[in-house]
Amino acid sequence: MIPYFPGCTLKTKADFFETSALRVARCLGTELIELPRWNCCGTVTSLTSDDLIHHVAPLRDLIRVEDMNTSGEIYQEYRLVALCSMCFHVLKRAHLRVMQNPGELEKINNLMYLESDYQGKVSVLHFLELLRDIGFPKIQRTVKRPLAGLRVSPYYGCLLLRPKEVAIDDPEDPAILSHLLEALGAEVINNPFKTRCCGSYQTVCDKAAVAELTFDILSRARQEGAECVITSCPLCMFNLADRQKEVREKHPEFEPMPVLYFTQLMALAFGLDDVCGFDQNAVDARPLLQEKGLSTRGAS
Amino acid sequence: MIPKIVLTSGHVDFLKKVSELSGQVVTQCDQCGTCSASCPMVDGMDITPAQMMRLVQLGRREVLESKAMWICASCFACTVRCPRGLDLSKVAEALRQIQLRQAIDHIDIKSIPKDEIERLPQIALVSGCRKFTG
Amino acid sequence: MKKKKIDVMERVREASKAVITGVDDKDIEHWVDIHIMGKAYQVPADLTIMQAIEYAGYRLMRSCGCRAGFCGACSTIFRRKGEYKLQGAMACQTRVEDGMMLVQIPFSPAEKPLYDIREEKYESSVLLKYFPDVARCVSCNTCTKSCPQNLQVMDYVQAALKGDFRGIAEGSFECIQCGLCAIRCPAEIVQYHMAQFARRMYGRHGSPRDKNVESRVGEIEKGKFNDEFDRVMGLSEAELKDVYTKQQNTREVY
Amino acid sequence: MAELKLIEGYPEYMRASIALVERTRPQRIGKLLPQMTPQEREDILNLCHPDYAPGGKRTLKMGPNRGDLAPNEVADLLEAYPLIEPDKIDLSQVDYETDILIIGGGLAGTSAALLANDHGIPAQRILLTNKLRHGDANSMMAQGGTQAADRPNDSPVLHYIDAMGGGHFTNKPDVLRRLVEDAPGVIRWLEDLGAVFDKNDAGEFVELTGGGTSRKRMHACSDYTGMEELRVLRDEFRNRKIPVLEFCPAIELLTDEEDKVVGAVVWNMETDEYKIVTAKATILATGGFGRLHIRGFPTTNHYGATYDGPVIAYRAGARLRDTDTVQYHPTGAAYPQQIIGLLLTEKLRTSGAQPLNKHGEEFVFPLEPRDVEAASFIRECYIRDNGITTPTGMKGIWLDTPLIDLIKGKGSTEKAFPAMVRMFKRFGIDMIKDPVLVFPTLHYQNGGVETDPQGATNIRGLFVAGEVSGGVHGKNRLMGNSTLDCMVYGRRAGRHSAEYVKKGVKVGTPGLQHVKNHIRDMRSSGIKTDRRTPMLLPDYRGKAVLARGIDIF
Repeated sequence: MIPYFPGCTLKTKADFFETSALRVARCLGTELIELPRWNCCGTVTSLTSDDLIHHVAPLRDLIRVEDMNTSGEIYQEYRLVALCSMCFHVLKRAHLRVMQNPGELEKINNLMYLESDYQGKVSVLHFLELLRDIGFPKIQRTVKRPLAGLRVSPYYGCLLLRPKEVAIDDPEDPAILSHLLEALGAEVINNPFKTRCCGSYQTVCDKAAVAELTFDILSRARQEGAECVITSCPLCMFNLADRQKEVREKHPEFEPMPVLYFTQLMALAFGLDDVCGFDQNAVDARPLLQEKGLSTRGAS
Repeated sequence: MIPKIVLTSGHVDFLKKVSELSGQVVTQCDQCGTCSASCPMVDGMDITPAQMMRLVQLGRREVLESKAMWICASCFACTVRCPRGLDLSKVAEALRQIQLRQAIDHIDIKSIPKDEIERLPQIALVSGCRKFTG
Repeated sequence: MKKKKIDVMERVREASKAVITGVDDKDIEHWVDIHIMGKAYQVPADLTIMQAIEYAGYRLMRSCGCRAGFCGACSTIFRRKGEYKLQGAMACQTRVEDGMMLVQIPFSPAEKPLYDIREEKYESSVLLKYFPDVARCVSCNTCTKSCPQNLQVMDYVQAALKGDFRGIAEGSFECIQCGLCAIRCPAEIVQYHMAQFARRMYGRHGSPRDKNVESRVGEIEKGKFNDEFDRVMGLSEAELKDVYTKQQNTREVY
Repeated sequence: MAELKLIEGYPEYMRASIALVERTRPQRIGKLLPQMTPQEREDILNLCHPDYAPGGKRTLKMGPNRGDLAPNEVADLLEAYPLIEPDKIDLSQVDYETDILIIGGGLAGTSAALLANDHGIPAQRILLTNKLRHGDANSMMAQGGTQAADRPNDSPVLHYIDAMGGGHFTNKPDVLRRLVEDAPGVIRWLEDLGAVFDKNDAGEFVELTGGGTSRKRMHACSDYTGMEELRVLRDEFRNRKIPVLEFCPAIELLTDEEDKVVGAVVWNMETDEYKIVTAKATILATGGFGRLHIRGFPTTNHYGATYDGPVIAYRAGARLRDTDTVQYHPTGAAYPQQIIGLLLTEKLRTSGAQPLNKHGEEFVFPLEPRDVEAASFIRECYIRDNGITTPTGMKGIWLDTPLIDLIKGKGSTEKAFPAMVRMFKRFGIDMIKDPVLVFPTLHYQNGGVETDPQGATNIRGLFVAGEVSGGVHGKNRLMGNSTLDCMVYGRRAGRHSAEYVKKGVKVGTPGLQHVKNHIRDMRSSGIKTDRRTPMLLPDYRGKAVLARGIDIF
């Protein structure tokens, strides 16, 4: 039983990302249980030297993991798995920061006098790292429906790889998603823009700029031969998929490009048809899957 | 005639403030331009990240009027590639915070059109508010 | 016998005199020193902050409503001597203590978004549509510390981020809308207006309608009980008393 | 109060009595004394109920109800001079010209505004004025629930008979019929507006009985019923942008040459400035009179419950009804000193709590109608001397609240009475473990300005709704019929005043002639006083300060 941190968007607009991930994990023999009374991860990490209040949120979540151990809900399990790239990034950096600055940790613990003190025992993992630990060969053995003939292009975005202290893989040339997708039997297409930022929160005040970035990333993916793009962050998903509407306003010739969470493909490959969530993607991937003979039974 | 650049105590104070807030030794930047080349958002910027560092080195407060720091998406491409090991994302954050801490928000969340805000996922609004409102 | 009855009433009046006509000095043994807005006063030990303020001579108009802990009018903030913590409380429900430094907060300035509950879709994005400030929450828990009802305010604000209407409704049900959380929130969120909206959405959509009420309203509109009413309203008082006594004996107690 | 050693909130000597309560508790669970016979009820009321005890009332010497009995405190307010000199008020300049003026911002006033708006009166043609904030009203503190006969084994007729019996058969039949008939509709209205009631998972209401009710028909929102209902209606009211004037009590009604009520003079308590409000229809929803402390009782009422509505209406010629009765709630807190008089809802007793004397013995059936129950508590304390005396001299009897968890299961007290558990915990008392001390407290104004099924009064243009009205409850109101009355007659007054206005109303020149007539009657009936009403607010300032107060600024 490993505590996992869902994050606000996985409870609302990206709930199919969560349901597919939980079922996939269970299928691989790992039970993820939701962190009790978790609060917002406090995204995005505050970078100024003097700003402590914005690290209270992630640290409170880490304290919840330690609380689970002291209350006996779990035993000697200090890993916290995050699904969303932003949550992973913020939680891990908050831990690293207070480990490097004990003075700041003391101040934050004093502010949160209603909570127990954070002892620094928690290690934050991204779901992909958990899969890597489980082992891609084991994942390959669990596949029931190899994604043969499906040309997919992994897209990492920035917060899983940068800065170095939080990177889950080589920032310049990551491969973790490729290994996973190969294990699922898909044909992995490399996209040089796989680590270029999707524009992140700029989508709130400058849709056009985000649309330009999305246009570059997806056009290059198509140019390399990809049929769909795979990501692990709800904000990248929104900018790459939902913003294709704005891309077509500027580039009418742009053809829709399906964008999926990696756990959706895993669910498809594992035959967990009821949680694939293909009916909830902004750009419908089902025609593509049908064409490849990979469509799921039932709506999702 | 190259305009003479005068460094007054006011300029040095601004340099010191940004250096302290960002925790970066801004004067170490030797203007190699790698950050500007790596930055995905540079097209929309009025000054490049390297120029931003230069203005901070020279203590020019008018860098606060530039758009560049608001267009930065904190993607840390500059951070991982700076040969000097400087973290430009923290310098940009320091500049933004100097503005935000004078209660000058960069966006007004109440004026985002209702249909647009309903489309945005929670993650967009939460991160947007953290970066653009004080 | 008449004298005895009047005497009982006089003894009742005497017993609750202090509560009705303001405290009288002579029957006070224990005093405490407090500061109201920085001005020192000596007041009887066993009063609420509200009664102490009135004893000191202030005639309340703002910051006083139900005097029973329900309306949130008398929100007060105070510090105890030697303590740095800023406490939030309701003046009518908090015993006055020696060394208290207090001030009442008559109003919490906050604009309430306007909506038509019938038009709103029951989904998480509608919460941020009307209350985008909720996205600014930094989970610092200051709101929970300032809530005089000891509610886990931060928990229900976080529930709003998760689009969990039920979590907000249950977490905020006992909120008396006094405004202390909104006044102290560093992210300037107006928690209690958001909670009011979420409760109404939950009340309207969260649980199914009671079928008994639906059918009974229909029956009444069709006049199902008119004859019965005419019969009962036609009875003489004696007959009605008899019906009443019989009906009382068929009562469901627990 | 001497600095006594308190053991979990109670002084030692009271702990001794609690020990007796704990000892008798096992045999008492589930065993109740029989209900009193009508005769026994009659006797105990005459023995020591404050309403029946001599010396508290007198007959009115003037006005439409001349010759009726009324408590001295009420008569003092009715037979008094106005706050303003009629000639000094400039009526030429009208500040607010409206279709409907609603005086009072509780459940009744707010419901009236919503229904008037529903029936075609645009929001900006309605104005609601309130003495304190909008929502500061007795409605906010209602705990027990709202009655509505909606279950299969119940019917509005049973509800009618219960209310008629409880009111000693003096309720106005056609008025009471509308109350019980509209009840389920009100509950559905609240469900539509999104009020969160106590419901089971299937969405059915969790309903309990009340004092004097023969079926389970109390709809509650834990013990915050009134607060939940009012804040939902107020939220809807604010969404419709209906104008409100807070801290602006009406100090005089306005009448025209045809003696129609055509608005009111309201006074801004913060700037001392008066405003002239004209209206085609005026709805009085000013609530009760607890703050008059009739016969020296503490009260459950809010700060502004001072009988202002009937006072200004009486001067305009409105007929009152049942002014001789006052409802005392049997269980007002009696200890500690800080919360004397505050309401402990009857729902405690319908959930199993039993009244006990100092020996821990039951002495009355827990769910008699309120007046009978209150009288038996007074008898136990002051005649049989079985009451417990608090350090400040207050007498009270135990209410064995720990029984609730024993009967209904652990945690049910906390779930059903969060407000009360929180109140006592604030003063160091755990009502789940220990009994609490109670004594009757002034609670409800049974009578008031007489109403008819449309919420109209005997004066054209003046409607009335809620606790201020008279006739719905007769001599004694049952639990759960007050919030119901406020909403049923708030809605009816709102609807019918809208229809009355839409039929076309010619508003004459607003005047205060009726006030001049009142002053003339005062002199002719030989009333010597310098009292000036309405009272607006009670005065709890310390005696020492009042003794040396001078009004120079």
